[in-house]
Amino acid sequence: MATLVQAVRMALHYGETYLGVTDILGEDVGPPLGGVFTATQGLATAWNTPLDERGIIGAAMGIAYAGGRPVAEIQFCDYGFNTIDLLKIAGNQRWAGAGNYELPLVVMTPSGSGIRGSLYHSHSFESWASRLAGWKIVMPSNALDAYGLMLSAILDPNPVLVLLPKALLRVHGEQLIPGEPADQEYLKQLIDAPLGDRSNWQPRWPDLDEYLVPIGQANRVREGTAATVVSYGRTLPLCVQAADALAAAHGLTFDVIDLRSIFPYDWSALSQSVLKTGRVLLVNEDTEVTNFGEHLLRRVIDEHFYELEVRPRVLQGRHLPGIGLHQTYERNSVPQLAHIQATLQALATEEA
Amino acid sequence: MATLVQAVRMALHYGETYLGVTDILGEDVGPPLGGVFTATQGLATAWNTPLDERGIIGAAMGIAYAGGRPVAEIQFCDYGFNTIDLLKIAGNQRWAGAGNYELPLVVMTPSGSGIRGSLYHSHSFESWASRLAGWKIVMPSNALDAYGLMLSAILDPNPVLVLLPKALLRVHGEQLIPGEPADQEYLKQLIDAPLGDRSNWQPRWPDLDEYLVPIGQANRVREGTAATVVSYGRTLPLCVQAADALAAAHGLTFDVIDLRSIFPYDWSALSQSVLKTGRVLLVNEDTEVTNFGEHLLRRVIDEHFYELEVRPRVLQGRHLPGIGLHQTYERNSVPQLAHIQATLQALATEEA
Amino acid sequence: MTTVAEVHSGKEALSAEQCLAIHRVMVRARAMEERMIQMSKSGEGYFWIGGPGEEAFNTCLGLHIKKGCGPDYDFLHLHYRNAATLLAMQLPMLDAVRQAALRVTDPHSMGRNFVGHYALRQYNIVPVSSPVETQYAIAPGTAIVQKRHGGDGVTVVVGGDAGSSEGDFATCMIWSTRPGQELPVLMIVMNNQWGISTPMRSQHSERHIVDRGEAFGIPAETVDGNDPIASWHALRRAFQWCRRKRHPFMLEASVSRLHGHSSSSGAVRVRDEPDCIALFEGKLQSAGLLAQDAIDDAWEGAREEAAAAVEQALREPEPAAGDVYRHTYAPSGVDAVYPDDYTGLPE
Amino acid sequence: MTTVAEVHSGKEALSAEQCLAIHRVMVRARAMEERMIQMSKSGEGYFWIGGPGEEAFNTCLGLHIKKGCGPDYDFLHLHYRNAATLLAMQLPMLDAVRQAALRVTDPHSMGRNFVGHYALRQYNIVPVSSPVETQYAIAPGTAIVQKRHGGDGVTVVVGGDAGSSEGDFATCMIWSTRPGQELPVLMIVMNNQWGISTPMRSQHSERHIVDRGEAFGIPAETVDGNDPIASWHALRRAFQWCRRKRHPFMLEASVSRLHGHSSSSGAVRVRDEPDCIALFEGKLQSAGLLAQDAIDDAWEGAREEAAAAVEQALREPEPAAGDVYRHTYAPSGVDAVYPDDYTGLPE
Ligand SMILES: Cc1ncc(C[n+]2csc(CCOP(=O)(O)OP(=O)(O)O)c2C)c(N)n1
Ligand SMILES: Cc1ncc(C[n+]2csc(CCOP(=O)(O)OP(=O)(O)O)c2C)c(N)n1
Ligand SMILES: [Mg+2]
Ligand SMILES: [Mg+2]
Repeated sequence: MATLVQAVRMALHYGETYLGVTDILGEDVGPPLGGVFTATQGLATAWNTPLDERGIIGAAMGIAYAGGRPVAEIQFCDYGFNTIDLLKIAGNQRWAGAGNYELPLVVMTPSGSGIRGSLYHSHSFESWASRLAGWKIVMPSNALDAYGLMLSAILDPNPVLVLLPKALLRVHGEQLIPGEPADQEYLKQLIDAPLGDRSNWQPRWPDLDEYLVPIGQANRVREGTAATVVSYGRTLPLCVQAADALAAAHGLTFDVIDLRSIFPYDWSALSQSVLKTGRVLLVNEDTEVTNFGEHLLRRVIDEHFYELEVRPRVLQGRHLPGIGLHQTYERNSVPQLAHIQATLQALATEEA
Repeated sequence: MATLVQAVRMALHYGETYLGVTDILGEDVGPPLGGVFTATQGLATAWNTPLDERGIIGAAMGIAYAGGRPVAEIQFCDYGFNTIDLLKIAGNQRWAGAGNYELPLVVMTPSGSGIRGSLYHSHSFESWASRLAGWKIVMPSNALDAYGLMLSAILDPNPVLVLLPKALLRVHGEQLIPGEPADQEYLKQLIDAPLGDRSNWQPRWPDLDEYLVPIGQANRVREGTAATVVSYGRTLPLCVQAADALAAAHGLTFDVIDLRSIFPYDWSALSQSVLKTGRVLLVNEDTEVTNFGEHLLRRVIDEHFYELEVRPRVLQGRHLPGIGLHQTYERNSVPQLAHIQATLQALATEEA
Repeated sequence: MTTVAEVHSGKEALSAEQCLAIHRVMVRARAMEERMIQMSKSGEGYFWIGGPGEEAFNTCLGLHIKKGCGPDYDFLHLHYRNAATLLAMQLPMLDAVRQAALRVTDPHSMGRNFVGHYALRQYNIVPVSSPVETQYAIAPGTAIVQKRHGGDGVTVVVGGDAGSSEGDFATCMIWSTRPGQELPVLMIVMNNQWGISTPMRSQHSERHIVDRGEAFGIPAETVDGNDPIASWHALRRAFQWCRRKRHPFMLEASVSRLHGHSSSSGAVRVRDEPDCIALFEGKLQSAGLLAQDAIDDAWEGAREEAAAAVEQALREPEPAAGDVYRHTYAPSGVDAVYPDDYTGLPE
Repeated sequence: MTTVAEVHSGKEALSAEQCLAIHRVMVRARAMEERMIQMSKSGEGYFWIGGPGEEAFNTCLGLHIKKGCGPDYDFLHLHYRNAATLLAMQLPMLDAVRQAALRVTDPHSMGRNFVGHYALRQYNIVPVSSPVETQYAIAPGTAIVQKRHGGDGVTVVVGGDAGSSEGDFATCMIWSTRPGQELPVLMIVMNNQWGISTPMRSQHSERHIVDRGEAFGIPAETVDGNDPIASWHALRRAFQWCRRKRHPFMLEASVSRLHGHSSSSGAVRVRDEPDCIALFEGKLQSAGLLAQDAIDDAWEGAREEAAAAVEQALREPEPAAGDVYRHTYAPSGVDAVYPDDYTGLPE
């Protein structure tokens, strides 16, 4: 099965072949490198930009205004903080401009911790991004979703931010992308650029099919009754692991919801599950002061306060200036499996 | 009594005279204008910068590194979104740099709606700012607090962001600033620059005294039992009005807490009041997805879920790309007195 | 009176017909701005910002625009003083006035944005946004599409002198001169010597702002923006370069700021800066092209047009509470929550 | 062997003693970097980024620094390839290695930041931060204080060629040349022709990056950064200008990138770029200043020093869970919640 980053690459290939993508632009996204995470290797419309994030977002906006369909990459979300004014304009231009323009702009960027990235390759971006009204924000946790969300992002005529969980980029999917060859070594031969000289290399793309994950649609990846756990990105598989471990050890079963879309989020999936279980844990690794998980909690309180059996829980990253390089810092800054499992167990077993 | 903006000006004068402020810098802060809101008229160390917010924050950081004590103004917080990477660096440099440097930097900026500012003179900034670990964020709602918080901001050796509620800048205080003449017309003559030619004008500063509002200390401005309401900035006086109206009409009394510090916030004041009343309303006008009020709610849920008598409430601005110029937009985008009063009444009268 | 075939300014000349056409737009623009200033004070409108003092250059700019929708035509990334440009492009005064009057019929912003914040997809006018200079970061994008598309469409980007301090000005130069990827971007700086209250000369050491293009090999001109004939020709050369060479060009126009920065600073008429309309009328009169009564007629007509537009706009509906969310999102077939537009938090 | 008094490079020369001192620092820096690359592969460290190929220039830079704390001394706003500069300033190799080894004893970052991300208040080295070019926006601030303070302290800011695309590079030029407020800023561009995988020439049309200073009246030089003698003199002139004139100067050094961008791209030794140390050793040998065995000794000594530093660092403690919050805040007498340091969410 493809890795998450291969899935992104195949989606971009599908996008430039069938969905009108005109430009895949960013620092080092063109040949020879094809992106620091290989997400853009071998793509026909990928080109290198100057080292200027403001220029990247600005140019992509201009391309979209003029009828192109750009996918812009910010090399690491950590380097996007000088563009927030432009992201705001991208998000408000249609509203401010009385609906004159559509802005079919996709921005993709690796987000989150887990690659020992020190301060500036470990940032989470979803809480910041969720504040950008006019944008849609998605974050896959597996290869197939990455493919399906990327295609939807491309098709959507509004600005869509695709956050790619750094820690999961090299994780292989468990489901085939439609058209993907079953043999992952073979896929690698087809679409991964070789080490060394690449000047004569051409990718051989598999014959891919359209597969859409609608924006705003969560995925219930485990079903259960003891409690609801909602997550996305790096912490999603940890939640699954924790739920599976608790099922095996204690027979506790959980609704595990992969949110996939940060905004719009799938309130009805979340709401229905909470109504069923009466218990909820929200997990993400972004910093804990003014965190998107706290928004979800607010919705839960607003609408289901009286249906909750026990105190709802939120697990988030600590309010810290950064994530330090030494593993001790990282392990004590963002939720780990053990934290999630302990919290989930306490949530499920607390007396109502 | 001084207006809020006069209080800021007097604090800056006190700061440059007694507390070592070396530079008050920003667009149009120097003579002849002294700031688009007059906050920096007549100050000895105020100077005009190029129209470059990144340069303003960057230069202020450099000044602070080199031992100066700068107060930088961003003309409107709406124009600070291209500096968030620099604000992040200001917030993380000490942590990342193993405590090598202090960074005694004050940034002040008008924030919030209420002056019919259309999209780009109506933004709130506190939810964004609260995510900047390493910073302290304060927001006064009256002249005396503005004076006291500004002096604390100047004295604190860490970066402090002072958010000035645009809507309240011209509101006169109810308490005298120590050293302020009682006659507000006289004060005006002393420290407000005249209209027209100002080339020979010099302010005559009253003999001011130090007055500190500690960072992280809230102010309970009304005491009561029916519920707790927590706010700051423009919506704080509205909460007071609503509480007073409900007291007069229905005999309902409220703890009204002026948070004053966004971060660190005064958790103990909030917590004690919630434990007393069992009912809480959090009010601010920033947009409602991933809002600082939702963080406060999360703390309430984390620590007092089982002590709550009824569902806690949050009133915030709508998740919108901007606040439109026409009053209909503004009135329907951010909490108004009527919303606050109705919510407060419902909160206080809901059966437990 | 005698008529002449053309009017001279230095070594350059423009046909009488063209001069009269330019004059007419300039007067209409001024009359409209003056009426809008009044609106901002009378309560018919609210805030005012605009371009009195920039009419000569901005009118000529509008007359050079290849007007239309899509990459075959020019793209405009304007700032908030370009009213004359829109009038020169034959856009109705009424639409600008609707914005000043905060009407829901305002085609640029539905009464949401300040006056002068245009947005018209039909004519490639991308939304004017208040944060100064961001348009310079966006402009290369439309030019990338134009260059690739072929044809002679140009991307025009306009900003002030003070705004050139923002990094986005440099971004535009760099992105427009990538080797082999040069872009047809016409970078215009309207130098009125002020950023609100701050004199340009107190902050900038460049002799001309457009001198900064030299290191990037961008040809540049400076022009007296109070002189429509000089402006016309400078723009003609600049557009020609961009249209044919498909490379960038920089143009700096010195202009006046006749009503101060905006209504926030009172919008009072200043007396110590040249008025491009008075100057041009003097020239046209000396050339025997325009008699005083024709001038008076032009002004009267323009003022009537402005008054009628205001009257009309004020009869039109204001935004309603239900309009608050409109046009947040374009309809999307792949969005399960907002297939049409934003409707409040997800349900 | 015979000894000469000085070594020539073109028309310039440097004393034998100075050359040997420079050579020694260059070799120590290279040996340290090579050992750190090994650490990044062996698990003794983790990520590596650094300056092999920049030793000639960076050593000379360090030797020109007026070293100390506060505005009387030079301020350094560096990027992540300045190891040789720190060694030239006589800072111990051990401290750099501690950072590479992620030790809590790392004085620059307590094992938090990548190697090469220095911070030393004692020597006016402001914290190196990963986002490229932000140092150019910050640098004018230290120079403002220096200029006002008097004396001859200079603000030095260093970045790469690709990074000059960020607007902050322009910010630095503008803020350093405000009329009457010119600042003693030495802007250094280390031009290795690459930004990660992207050739400079594919994105930039400027003949020299420092040509951009001309419009602001900033004098500039370009220099062969592989030549320590040329670099020495270029730096001497640049510092002299800044120290005495209290105005900015720009210096662009062409340098090599001998181990690629970082350990992320493998950090393998490239063979097609000049090696400043080999070149300098050749020159010193031809001048009869350095015999092969002296060279060998220098390398051996440097490698031993690096090995000892690594051994020492690895014996030192790693960060503990309790260190996570340390040094978030400086102690404050006016903070009711965090009088000392951050301790977690307010209680
Ligand atoms: C990024 C940003 N910062 C600050 C402002 C506030 N502001 C509006 S106009 C202006 C001055 C602009 O001067 P200039 O660029 O010369 O244009 P002019 O108004 O003179 O035409 C300022 C500071 C803004 N709109 N955007
Ligand atoms: C703002 C920002 N964007 C992207 C990066 C990722 N990045 C690290 S180094 C680098 C290339 C820098 O090239 P250059 O400025 O020439 O310096 P060099 O590494 O060649 O010395 C990039 C893109 C970053 N650190 N900061
Ligand atoms: Mg101007
Ligand atoms: Mg480089």
